[in-house]
Amino acid sequence: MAASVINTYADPSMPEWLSAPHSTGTSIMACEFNGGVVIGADSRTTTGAYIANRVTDKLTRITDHIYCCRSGSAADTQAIADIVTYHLNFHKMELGEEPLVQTAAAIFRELCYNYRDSLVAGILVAGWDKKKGGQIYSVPIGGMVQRQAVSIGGSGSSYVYGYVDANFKPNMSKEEAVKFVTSTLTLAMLRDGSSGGVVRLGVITESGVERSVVLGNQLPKFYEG
Amino acid sequence: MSSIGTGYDLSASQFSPDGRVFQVEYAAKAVENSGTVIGLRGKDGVVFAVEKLVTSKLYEPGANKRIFHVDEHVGMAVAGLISDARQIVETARSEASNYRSQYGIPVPLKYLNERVSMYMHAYTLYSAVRPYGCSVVMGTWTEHEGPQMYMLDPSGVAFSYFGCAVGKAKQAAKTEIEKLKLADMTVKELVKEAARIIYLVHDELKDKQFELELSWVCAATEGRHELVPRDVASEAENTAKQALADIEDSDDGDM
Amino acid sequence: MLSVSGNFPEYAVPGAKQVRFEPYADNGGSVVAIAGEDYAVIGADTRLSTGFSIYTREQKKLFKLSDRTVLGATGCWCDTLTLTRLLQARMQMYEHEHNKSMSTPAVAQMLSTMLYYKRFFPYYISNVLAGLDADGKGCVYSYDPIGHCERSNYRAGGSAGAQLQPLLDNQIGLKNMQNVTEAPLPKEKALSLLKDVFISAAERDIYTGDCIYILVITANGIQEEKFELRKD
Amino acid sequence: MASVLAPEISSSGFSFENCQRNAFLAQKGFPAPKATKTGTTIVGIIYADGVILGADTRATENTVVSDKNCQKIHYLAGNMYCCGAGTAADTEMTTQTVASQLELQRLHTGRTVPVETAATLLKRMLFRYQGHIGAALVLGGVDRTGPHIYCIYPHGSVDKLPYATMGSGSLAAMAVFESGWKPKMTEEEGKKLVRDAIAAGIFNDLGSGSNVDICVIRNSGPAQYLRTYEEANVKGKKQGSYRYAPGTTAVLKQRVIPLEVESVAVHPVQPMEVEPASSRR
Amino acid sequence: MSILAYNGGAVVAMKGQDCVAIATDKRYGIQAQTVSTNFPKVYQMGPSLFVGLPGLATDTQTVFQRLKFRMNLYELKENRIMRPKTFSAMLSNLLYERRFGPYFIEPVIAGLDPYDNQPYVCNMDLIGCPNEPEDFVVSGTCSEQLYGMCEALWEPNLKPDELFETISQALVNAADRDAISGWGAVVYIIEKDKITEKHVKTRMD
Amino acid sequence: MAFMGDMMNPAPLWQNGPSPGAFYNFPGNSSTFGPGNRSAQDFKAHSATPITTTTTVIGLKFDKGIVIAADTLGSYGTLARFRDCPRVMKVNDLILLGSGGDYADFQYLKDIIEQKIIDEKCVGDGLLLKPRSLYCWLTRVLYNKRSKMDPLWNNYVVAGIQDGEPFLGAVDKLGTAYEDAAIATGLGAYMATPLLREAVDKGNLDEQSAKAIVRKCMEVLFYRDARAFQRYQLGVVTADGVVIDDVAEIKHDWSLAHMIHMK
Repeated sequence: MAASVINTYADPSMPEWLSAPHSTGTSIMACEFNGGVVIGADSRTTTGAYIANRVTDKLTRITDHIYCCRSGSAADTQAIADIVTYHLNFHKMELGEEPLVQTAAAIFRELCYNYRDSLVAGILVAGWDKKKGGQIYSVPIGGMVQRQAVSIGGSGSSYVYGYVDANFKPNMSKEEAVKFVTSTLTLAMLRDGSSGGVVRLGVITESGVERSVVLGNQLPKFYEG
Repeated sequence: MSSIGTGYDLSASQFSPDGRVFQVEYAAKAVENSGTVIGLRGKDGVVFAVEKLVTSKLYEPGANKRIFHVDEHVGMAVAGLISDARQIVETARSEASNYRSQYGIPVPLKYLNERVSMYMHAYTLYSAVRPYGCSVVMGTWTEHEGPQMYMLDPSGVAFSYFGCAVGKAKQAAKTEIEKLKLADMTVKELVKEAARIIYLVHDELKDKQFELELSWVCAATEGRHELVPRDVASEAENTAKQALADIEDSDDGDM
Repeated sequence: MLSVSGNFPEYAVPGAKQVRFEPYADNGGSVVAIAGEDYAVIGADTRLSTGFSIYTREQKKLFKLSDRTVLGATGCWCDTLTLTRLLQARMQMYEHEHNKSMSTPAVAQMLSTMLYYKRFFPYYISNVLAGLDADGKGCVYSYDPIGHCERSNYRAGGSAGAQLQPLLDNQIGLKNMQNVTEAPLPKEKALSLLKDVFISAAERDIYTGDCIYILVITANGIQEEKFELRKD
Repeated sequence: MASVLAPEISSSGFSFENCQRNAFLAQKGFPAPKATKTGTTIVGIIYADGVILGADTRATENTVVSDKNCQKIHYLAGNMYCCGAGTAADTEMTTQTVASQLELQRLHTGRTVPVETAATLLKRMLFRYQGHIGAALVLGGVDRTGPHIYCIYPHGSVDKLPYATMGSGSLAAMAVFESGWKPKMTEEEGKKLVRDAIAAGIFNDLGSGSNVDICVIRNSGPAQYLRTYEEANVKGKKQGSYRYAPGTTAVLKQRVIPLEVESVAVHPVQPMEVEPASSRR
Repeated sequence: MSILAYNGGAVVAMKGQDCVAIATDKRYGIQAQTVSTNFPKVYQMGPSLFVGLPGLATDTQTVFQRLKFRMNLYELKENRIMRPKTFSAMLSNLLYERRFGPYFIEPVIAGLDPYDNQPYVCNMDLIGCPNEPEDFVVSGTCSEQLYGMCEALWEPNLKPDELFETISQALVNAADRDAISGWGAVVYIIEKDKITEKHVKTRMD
Repeated sequence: MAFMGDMMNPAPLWQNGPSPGAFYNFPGNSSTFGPGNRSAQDFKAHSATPITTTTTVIGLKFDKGIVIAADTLGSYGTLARFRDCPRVMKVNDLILLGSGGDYADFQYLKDIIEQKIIDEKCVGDGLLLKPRSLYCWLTRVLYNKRSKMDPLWNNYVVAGIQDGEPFLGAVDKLGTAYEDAAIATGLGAYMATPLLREAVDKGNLDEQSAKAIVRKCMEVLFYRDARAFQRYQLGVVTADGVVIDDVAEIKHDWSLAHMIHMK
C-alpha cells in the first residue's frame, strides 16, 4: 500500500524517500470457506524504502457484508472505495435489501476500467450475500473482473502463488481458512520488502464481519535461512 | 663426493658425462653448511625447529629469522642461503595469495608444494640461472587432512615426511627423530623433543652461538601457523638444556 | 498517464533497480579569506552535509600546507580529500628537492595547474588559498573548479559565497561608499568581520552552520580559533 | 460593472491562462522556477487528554532559507489545527479554503464539526488535483468521539494514526516517536516528546530549522497555540555594527512627496461574533 | 536558466522605526544584453504603499496593471484606502489563481498601514505564498547576495536616514555581484508624512 | 504578417551565431559541472548498479571503544532474498568494519582486505594495521573506482582503536570520508543519527548504554525501513580486542496495531 510524498525533489542527491511516489507494495488475500470468506492483508505503506505507516488497515468496509482489500495507490483505492460505498448505500436504499457482492464488484470494475489510465488500483472484493454465499471477485489493474475461490494480490503475492496452489482446499472450515490466509500472508511478508508488519484479518459470514489482527511477533514461524 | 666438476659444473644446463648436474649438487652443499632445521609431524600438528647460527654478536636478537609465514595456515622453515630462501618464501606467498583470491579458500599444501617445487626445479634447467641454495620445509594442519609436511631441496624434489632434518647435523638429527613415535605424539611433546634435538646436535665447538627458533601449526592454533608461545618455548628450551646437561653429566660419569 | 513500472516500481519485475551513477556530490560549506598588511585570516564552517542531511558537524575544511599557506576547500568532499593529499605530496617533493618550503604564490600557481590538469573531469571544489607572500604581506587566491586563479585581498567561496562576498566588497573593498578613507585593515577587524559574515550566512544558507574554524596566519605562525554558529 | 473592456474579476478557482505560454517557455529552455518549499518537520500525537501538534519554522527556496520563522500550524476550526509541509503556498491556501468550508459547515449545522469532516474535505480536494497541489498535512483535532490525528498525503490518501510525522524531517521525528511514544501520556510528557521530535528534525534535517511551534488541543477547553514554544536556534551575536555615516551613499537626485494626512478616523473592525467560543461543542 | 532571471533585476524592502524603505535597481535586459537603464520594478500603489515586482518584465507590467485594476475596484466599492496587509492578500490570491500557470514574478510589498502607521513588509514566491518577517524582505536575481548583505546590515529601529544608507548599501553592493542587476537604483523611504525618492549612484557596468 | 512566421515560433532574429544578449554556454564551464547537470552520455555507459543490496550500518563511539551494528538481509530489489548476509567484519584485533550497499562489492573488497591482513601477518613483525590506515586506504580505493566511473556501490564504516583512542569513520561510494562520534548509513542516516547524536551530546556513554542505544536504533529501523530485517550483528571494538556477538533478533512490539480502529 502506498502513501505519496511531494514529488518535487528531483535532485539526485536527495534521498529516494523524498521523491518516490507513495508506492504500493502490498500483500492481500481472500479465501472462500464453507460459510463465507476470509480476507487478509499486511499493514505496510511505503514511500521508497521508508515505511510511512506500519499498521495500515487495507481492508475497507463497503457494506456490512462486503469488504474490499486494497492494493495500488493509496489515494486511488481510498477514493474508489469511498465512491463504491456511496453507490452501494444508495443502491441499498433503493432496493431495500443488502446489495450483492457481484454488484459491488461490477461497480469497482466499472470505475477501474473507465479510469484505467489514471488509476493504479488492484482490488479484491469479498463478501457474503444470500444468493451465492461467500464470494471473491478480483479486480486487477486494467479493470477486468474475475470470480475466484481464492485470490491474492499486491506485490507480495508473486512470491506465494505456488504456496496457495499447493495448499488451498475447497470447503475448508473457518479455522482452516484463517490459518491458511495467515500463513500465506506471512510468507509473502517475509519475502516482499514492500509488505510487512501485522496481518489484519476479517471473516465475513452471514452474521457479518469479525475483524482480528495477528501481531508481527505472533506470526507463524517458517524457515528463515 | 668423488669428483669435482672438471668443466661440467659451470652451468646448470649441462650434465656431466656420468649424468650428474654439478650445479645442483653444489647447491645442496650450500644447504649442508647452514644451521640444522628439523620438522616434526605429530598427530595434531607440525612443529618446526631451527638452529639459527648467530655469526656475530653484533646482530640484534631475532635477526635473520629462518621460519616464515607463507599464509595463515602454512609455515616454512628454511636452511641454506638465507637470501635465496627469502625468494622462495616470497614465491610461496604469492602462490598462496593467488590461490586464495582465485578459489576463495586457503591453498592446499599439496598444491602449494607442487608449485614451489616446480619453481625451484625450473632453476635447475637453464644456463642463465643458478639453482637455489636452500632447502625448505613447509607444514600445515587442517581439520580434514590433519598435519602435512613437505621438504623441498634445491633440485626441486619434494617429499612428504613424518619427520625431516636438513642442514649441518641432519644425520644426527635424523637418528634422533627416528627414535620418536611421531604419529602418536602431540605438538606439545614434539616441541620439547624438537628443542632437545636441536640442542643435542648443535656443535658447540664449531659454532659458538645459536638461537633456537620454534614454530608450530596445529589443532590448538586452529590451523594457524604461529611461533611457539614464549612460555612454552622457553620451557622446552630449558628442558632441552637440562637434558643436555644430564647427558654431559652421565658422559662425565662414564669417563 | 501513469506508467505502472515508472510510478509504482513494486508492480514492475522485482530485482535490481537501475540507478544512474553520479560521480559528484555537493557536500556544502563556505570559506572566507581576508588578507591584511602582515597577516591573512581564513575561516570555513565545519558542517559536512549531503542533500538534506548532515554527515558531521566537525569537519575542518582548512588545510595547513605550510607554516604560511592555508588552503580552504569546499564542494565535493571526495575531490577535496584527493586534491589536498596530492597537493601535500607535491609540496613535500618540492621541499626535498629545493630544501625550502614553497612560497604562497608558488603554491597558488601549482594549484591552478593541478586543477587545470583535470579540465575534462574536474575537481568540483571551490578553493580559496590564503597566506603570506614572499614579502610577508597577506594574500588570497581564489579559483574556479578548473583552475582559473585570481589574487585578491578578500574572497568568499562555497555554498554561501554569493551571500558572503558583497559585504566583504563593501566593508573591505569600501565599494560604493563616499567620504571614506582607505586604511589598512587591522587583524581584529578582519576577524570580527569574518565571524559576522558567517553569522549572516548561517541564517540563510542551509549548508553553512555549526562552527567556524579560523586560522590566522602571521609571520609568527598559524593560530587556530573556533566560533560557534547555529546548528539547524 | 462587467463589460468587455473592464471585465468583472474572474470567477473563483484556478486560472490556466498562462499555461500555454509557460509550456512554450519551458520548451525553449526556460523551465518554470520552483516555488517556496517548506522542507519541514511536522508532527502530531494523541495524548491522554487530546492531541498535540508540532512544527518547525523554516521555509526554504532550494538551499536558501526564505523564511526563518514561518507558521506551519494552520487554523482550521476551534477544535482542530493542521500542520502543512510541501509547497508553502499550497498548504497555506488549502488549509484556508478548508477552514472557511468548515466554518460554513459549523454555522450550517450549529455543531462542532467532526475532525473526520475536515480530513474528508482535504483528501477530496487533494485527490481532485492528483498530487499537483503539493500539500502534505498532519491534521489534529478533538470532537465528541475523542482526539484524532490524520496524515494526509498530496495525492489524497489518508492515514489515521496515534502519532504521525510529515515533511523532509519526518524520519528523524518518527525515530523519536518510535522510541518514545506510549499511549496515555500526560500533557507534559506529550509536549516534551513533540518538542524532541521537532528538535530532531531541526538539528538533523537541513530542510527544517529555527524554532519549535506547538499547538495543544485538549478534549476540554480551548486550543492552546504555543507559537515559538522553544527558540531552538538564535542568530549569532554580531561582532561589529554596520551603520553608515549619513552621506555614505551617493545620491544623484532626490524628490520628496509630502503626504496629505487626511483626518484619520480609525474604525477598528470587530471580529464578527458569531457564537460564543464556549458553545463550540 | 530560470525564466525569472531572463530580464534581471532586484528589489529589497526593510522596516525601520516608524518607516519602511523599498529599493529597486533600474536595469532592463534580455539575458546578458542590457536594453534599458530606466526600468524600476517598484510601483506606488497607494499613498504609502509600494509594490516591487521583479521577474519577467512582461509579467511585471501585466501584474501591475491587474493589481491596479483590482485595487481601483476595491477602493471604488469600499470607498477606503487599502491596507498593505489586504493588498498582499489580494496579490497572493491573484498569484495563486495561476498556481498551475504562474506569472514569473516574486513580489515585494512595503508600506505603512494607513490606519495605525505600522511598518509592513512582505514578499512572496511566484505562486503567492506570503512571508511577513520583522526585518527585511528581498527578491530578484541577486536575492542570495541581498540576503547576505541584509542579514549583516539590518538592525532594529533604524531612523529614516539610517534606513536609507543601509538599504542603499545592501542593494548596491549586492547588485554589483550580479551580472544582470544594477545600472542605477531607486530608493523610496516611506514615512508617515512624506515619501522620499532617491536615485542612487551605482556602477553602470 | 506572414513574414514573421508563426506567433509562437518566430524566426530567429539573429542567425548563425549566439543570439544577442544570450549567456554563452561553453561545454563544461563551471556552471555545468555541478551535480545533476551531467547527463549519462558524458561518460561511457556502465553497468555498475547495485544488485543485491544491504541497508543501514550503525556505528557509535563510547568512552572506551566503538559499537557497530548491521542487519543480515540481502535484498534483491524489494525481494528479501538472502537472510544471512553478515557484513560486520573483524579485520584484526584493532579494527571492525561494517558495510552497507551492494553485497558483491563488499565481498570483493573483503577478500582484498583479508589478504592484506595475511600479508601483514606473513611479515611477522607483530605490527597491526590501524583503523585510520584502513580508512584512508578505503578512501583511495573507492575514489579511484569512482573516477573510473565504476564505483564500488558501498558505504563503509570503519571502527577501531587508534593509538589507544576509539576511532570511527565512514567512507561512501565516491570516496567521501568523514569521522564522527555517531555514524549511520542508508535509511539509518535519517532515522538513527538523530537518536545517536542525542546520546553522544549527552556524553558519558559506556559500553552498555551505547549497545542499548544501537539496539534501539535497530528496532526503530526494523519498524520503518522496508529493507531492514529482524536479525542483526553487533560488534564491539575496545582496547581488549574485537568481539562480534552472535546474530541477535530484534524484539518487536506491535501493540500499536490495536489502536487503529478497524471498521
